[in-house]
Amino acid sequence: MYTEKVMDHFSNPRNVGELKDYNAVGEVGNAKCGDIMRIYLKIEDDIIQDVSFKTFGCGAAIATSSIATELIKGKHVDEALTLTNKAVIEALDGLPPAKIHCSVLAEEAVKEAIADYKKKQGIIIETHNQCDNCCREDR
Amino acid sequence: MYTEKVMDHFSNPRNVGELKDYNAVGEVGNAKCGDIMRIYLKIEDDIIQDVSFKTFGCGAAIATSSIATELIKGKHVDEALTLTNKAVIEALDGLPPAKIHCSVLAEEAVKEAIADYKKKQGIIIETHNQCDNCCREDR
Amino acid sequence: MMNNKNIYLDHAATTMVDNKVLEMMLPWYTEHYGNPSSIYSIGRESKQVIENARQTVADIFNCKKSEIYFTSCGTESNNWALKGIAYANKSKGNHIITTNIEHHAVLHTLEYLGKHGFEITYVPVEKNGIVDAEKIRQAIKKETILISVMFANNEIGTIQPIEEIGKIAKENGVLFHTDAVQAAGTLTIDVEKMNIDLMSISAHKFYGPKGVGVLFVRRGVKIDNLLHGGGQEKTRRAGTENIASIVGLAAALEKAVENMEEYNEHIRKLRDLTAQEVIKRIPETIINGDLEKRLPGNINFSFKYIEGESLLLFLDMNHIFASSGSACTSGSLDPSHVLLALGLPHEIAHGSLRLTFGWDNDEEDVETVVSQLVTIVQRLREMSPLYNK
Amino acid sequence: MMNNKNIYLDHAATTMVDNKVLEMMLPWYTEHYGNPSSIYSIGRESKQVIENARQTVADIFNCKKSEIYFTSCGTESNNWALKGIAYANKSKGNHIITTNIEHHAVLHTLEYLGKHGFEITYVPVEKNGIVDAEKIRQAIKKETILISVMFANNEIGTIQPIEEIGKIAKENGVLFHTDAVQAAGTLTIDVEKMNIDLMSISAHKFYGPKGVGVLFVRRGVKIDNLLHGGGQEKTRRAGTENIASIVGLAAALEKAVENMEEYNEHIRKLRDLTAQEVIKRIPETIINGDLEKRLPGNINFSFKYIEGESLLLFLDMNHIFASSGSACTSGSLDPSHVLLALGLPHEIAHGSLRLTFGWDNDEEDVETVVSQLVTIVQRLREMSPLYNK
Ligand SMILES: Cc1ncc(COP(=O)(O)O)c(C=O)c1O
Ligand SMILES: Cc1ncc(COP(=O)(O)O)c(C=O)c1O
Repeated sequence: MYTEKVMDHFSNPRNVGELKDYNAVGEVGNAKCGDIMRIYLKIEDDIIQDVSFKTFGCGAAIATSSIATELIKGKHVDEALTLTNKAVIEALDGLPPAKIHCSVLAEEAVKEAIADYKKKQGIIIETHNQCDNCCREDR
Repeated sequence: MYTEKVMDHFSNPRNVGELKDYNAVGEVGNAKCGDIMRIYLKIEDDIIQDVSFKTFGCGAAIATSSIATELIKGKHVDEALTLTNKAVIEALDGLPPAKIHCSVLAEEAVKEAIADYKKKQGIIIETHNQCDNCCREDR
Repeated sequence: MMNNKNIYLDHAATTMVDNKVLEMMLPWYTEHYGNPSSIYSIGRESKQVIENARQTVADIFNCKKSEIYFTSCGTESNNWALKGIAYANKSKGNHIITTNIEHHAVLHTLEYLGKHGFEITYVPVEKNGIVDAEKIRQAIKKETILISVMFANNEIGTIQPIEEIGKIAKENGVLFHTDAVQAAGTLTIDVEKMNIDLMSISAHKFYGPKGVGVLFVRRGVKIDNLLHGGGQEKTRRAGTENIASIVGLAAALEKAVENMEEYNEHIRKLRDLTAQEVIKRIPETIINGDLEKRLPGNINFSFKYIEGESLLLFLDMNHIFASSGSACTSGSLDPSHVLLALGLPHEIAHGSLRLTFGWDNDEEDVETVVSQLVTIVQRLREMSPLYNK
Repeated sequence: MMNNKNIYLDHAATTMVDNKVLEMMLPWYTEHYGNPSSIYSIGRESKQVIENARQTVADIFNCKKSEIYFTSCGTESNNWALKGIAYANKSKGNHIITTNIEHHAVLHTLEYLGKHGFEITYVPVEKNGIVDAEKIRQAIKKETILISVMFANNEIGTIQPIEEIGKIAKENGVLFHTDAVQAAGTLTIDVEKMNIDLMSISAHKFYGPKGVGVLFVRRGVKIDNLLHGGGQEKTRRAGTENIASIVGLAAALEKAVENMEEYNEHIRKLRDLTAQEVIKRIPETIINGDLEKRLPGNINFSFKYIEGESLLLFLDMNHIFASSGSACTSGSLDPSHVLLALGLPHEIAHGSLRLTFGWDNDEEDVETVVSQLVTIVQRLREMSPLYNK
């Protein structure tokens, strides 16, 4: 069901844990949906020096978190802001349809974290977290 | 599905064909139901000297005709009139539920033939041939 | 003269499972038994083999893999198609068109729908057992939501004008279902070209296992589920997948299609020989149904003045296995609704014999059967009050 | 430390077919393939073996042979029971009572009926996953025609008070259906003593083949057909009989019942050991569902702060096959409705693991699984934003 790339990032996730000296953090998702993603950033001069994540979720949620941290590490925050869920999916060689939402989650977590950094600088950027309420109704 | 006795009477039916010198005949059933039974009798002094049958129908119809001829051969007509479908079934060691009607047919064919004989003597006996209209509705 | 070899001439009722097909099924019982809905490897393995089977079937009928649903039999496929379409499209209309020679799995389902607010038109077939497509067109009205016409008939083997009816259905915006249980594996079926929206098939008619079928549902067609439950078959047909049987269905269908030409030639030759000899040697015999537009392995006789069951019993005593009408109704008191639909009188409808040929038959079988028939028919006629030689 | 032997711990999802059972099935594919509805000898042979199977099943559940109907799976049995009773008894009432932990084959069928004029009451289970029979009684009203309560739950293994509910149903003149798919073969079931009117079972849960089930219907119960068509199963369930699978179902059930005590002891021992070790070695672990009134082979854990799918994937990478919730829904986004019914918060409901034991497991498996779990749970917790060690 998952590509090799997904399985690689799931079983050997990069940048796991809480950065000791992060200066921005973003969290999206909720327990009801079964996914919570938190991204920690250490930003210096608008450059993402270091990044890490903590995720409660399925294999795809862990893999998308992991790849997202790789994709933005060393980037300028404005470039990181352009990260799309499509890029996440492509970097993982694809995701099953039911797991697309995890890539959206990863994109949104990155954006939330950068918004947190910008906010501290007095800049407000809007984030639309579709995944905060994406669950199907319980039956 | 059929007992050995049924199969014996079906594959080696007794008294088949048209008696040369019959003096009474009875026919019951109809083509719609898929069974027609005709019994020929040669009666002398109220004693059934000889009997035969012709039957269009399933294995059970042939077997019940055959056994019925055996059961009444040599009997007084009034005794033959007491032949029941139950006796026919018993003599065959049983019939499948869907084929019970064949035993009724055999009983009725015998009665029709005897009624024919009695009529010629001026005696009217009533016969109720349930099987003349027993077919299920066509679908 | 007794015959001691078993001669099976009822391939339209069911076929033996091909040995190669069975071999392919076996590992999925004891070794690879994982539930395809599970995420672990032995479950994914099962899932994969089912998806491969689905692709095989889709390629054969020229449709998409996602349009193939596995069911438990032809009967389930027919029930699902008819009830599913009826209930899902009730707001559009309540009228369904069919013919008077469908299999009971269609007729009795429509009868049930008829009691639940639907109106059913039974278009009568012509004397040759084929429906006139124009009469189907004439039966269409504003409320019509579905046409259901079988691809080939199970008793008399007549092939219906499916492509014509498909065209008519399309022109009128009406859905078209065909019960192709007797056709699949023997006739070429292209759901695209023939404008078929729903199609039922069953594996045990083409040397696959019993208890597994397919319903093809064209993408976009609105259909209610028949079996509600787990998320199997893209949430359209619940129930843990019968992996081994699904593998068997696809393998058998693939093999049938590969050998179709050879098979049809083989059974057509035997069938034609039988027909010719029977007609020559047994007087007052009728062949039921069109001789040209007919399944290559099917022949259906009526021998005047005799009844079918007793004929079958005598054949059985001689190790010849055949049927009178369809298998489901042999042993019942009803004469075949198909033969009555041809306009045959009851006593002739009762005296029918269906022979359907398969891989395991040869010319020697034909000779045995014909000579047995000559004897048995004569014997039964002599017993019959309807016969005056 | 990698584990290289396959350890299957998902016997509630499906089981491998027992070798002896498969052996008994085989002749019915290629040698004795006659259609049971045919009157000739090889058809009668098939018919006979099906009737023998029916007798075997009837004896085990203490009912009459004529009350046993073969179906294509547990899902079909549930659909048939619920829709069949609902539509046949509509004139008496439109109210059906069930619980909130039924299998989807019951819940989704009732949901469908709910959209078609029926009123469904879902009686919530207690915190231990067992329904209070008194609450069922209280839910009965004038319009109630059916109570449907599963015998044992597929996720948490809790055994419901079937005999009590049967008594209540009888006292109130309401029909009683039980989905015994998880119970059959493991628990003793007496439909007479328990006042069960309808009961569903499925062979692949007790080492029989997939794609075959049973619906028990008490004599005299008014029920509509689900599959209309030929005259099979006394005209109540159409479709050519799946002879081999029916033989397999009866053989597997017979074997299961014969070895029931030994089997239950075997799986209970492994289950208890697992539970004990896990609780000892993994902190913040919850066992879901009652510990006493529970299937002997079932255990269901919630490991706080982690999500089930990633746990299953890591187990799978170590050749351990288990499930989170029911098989049909693993891979879906919904948390288990059963765990939510116990009152667990969502994040805990998402973190569940079901282990179900079988003949092929031993104590070594338990040690492997427990030590893997210790490692994996710790690892996932360290990744989790919910966990603060
Ligand atoms: C309690 C219960 N009911 C019904 C079913 C459905 O059975 P099947 O998969 O045979 O349709 C299952 C298993 O899948 C089950 O565990
Ligand atoms: C034309 C036709 N439709 C449907 C069926 C039913 O198929 P199954 O027996 O697999 O349910 C049959 C055969 O029995 C058939 O010949």
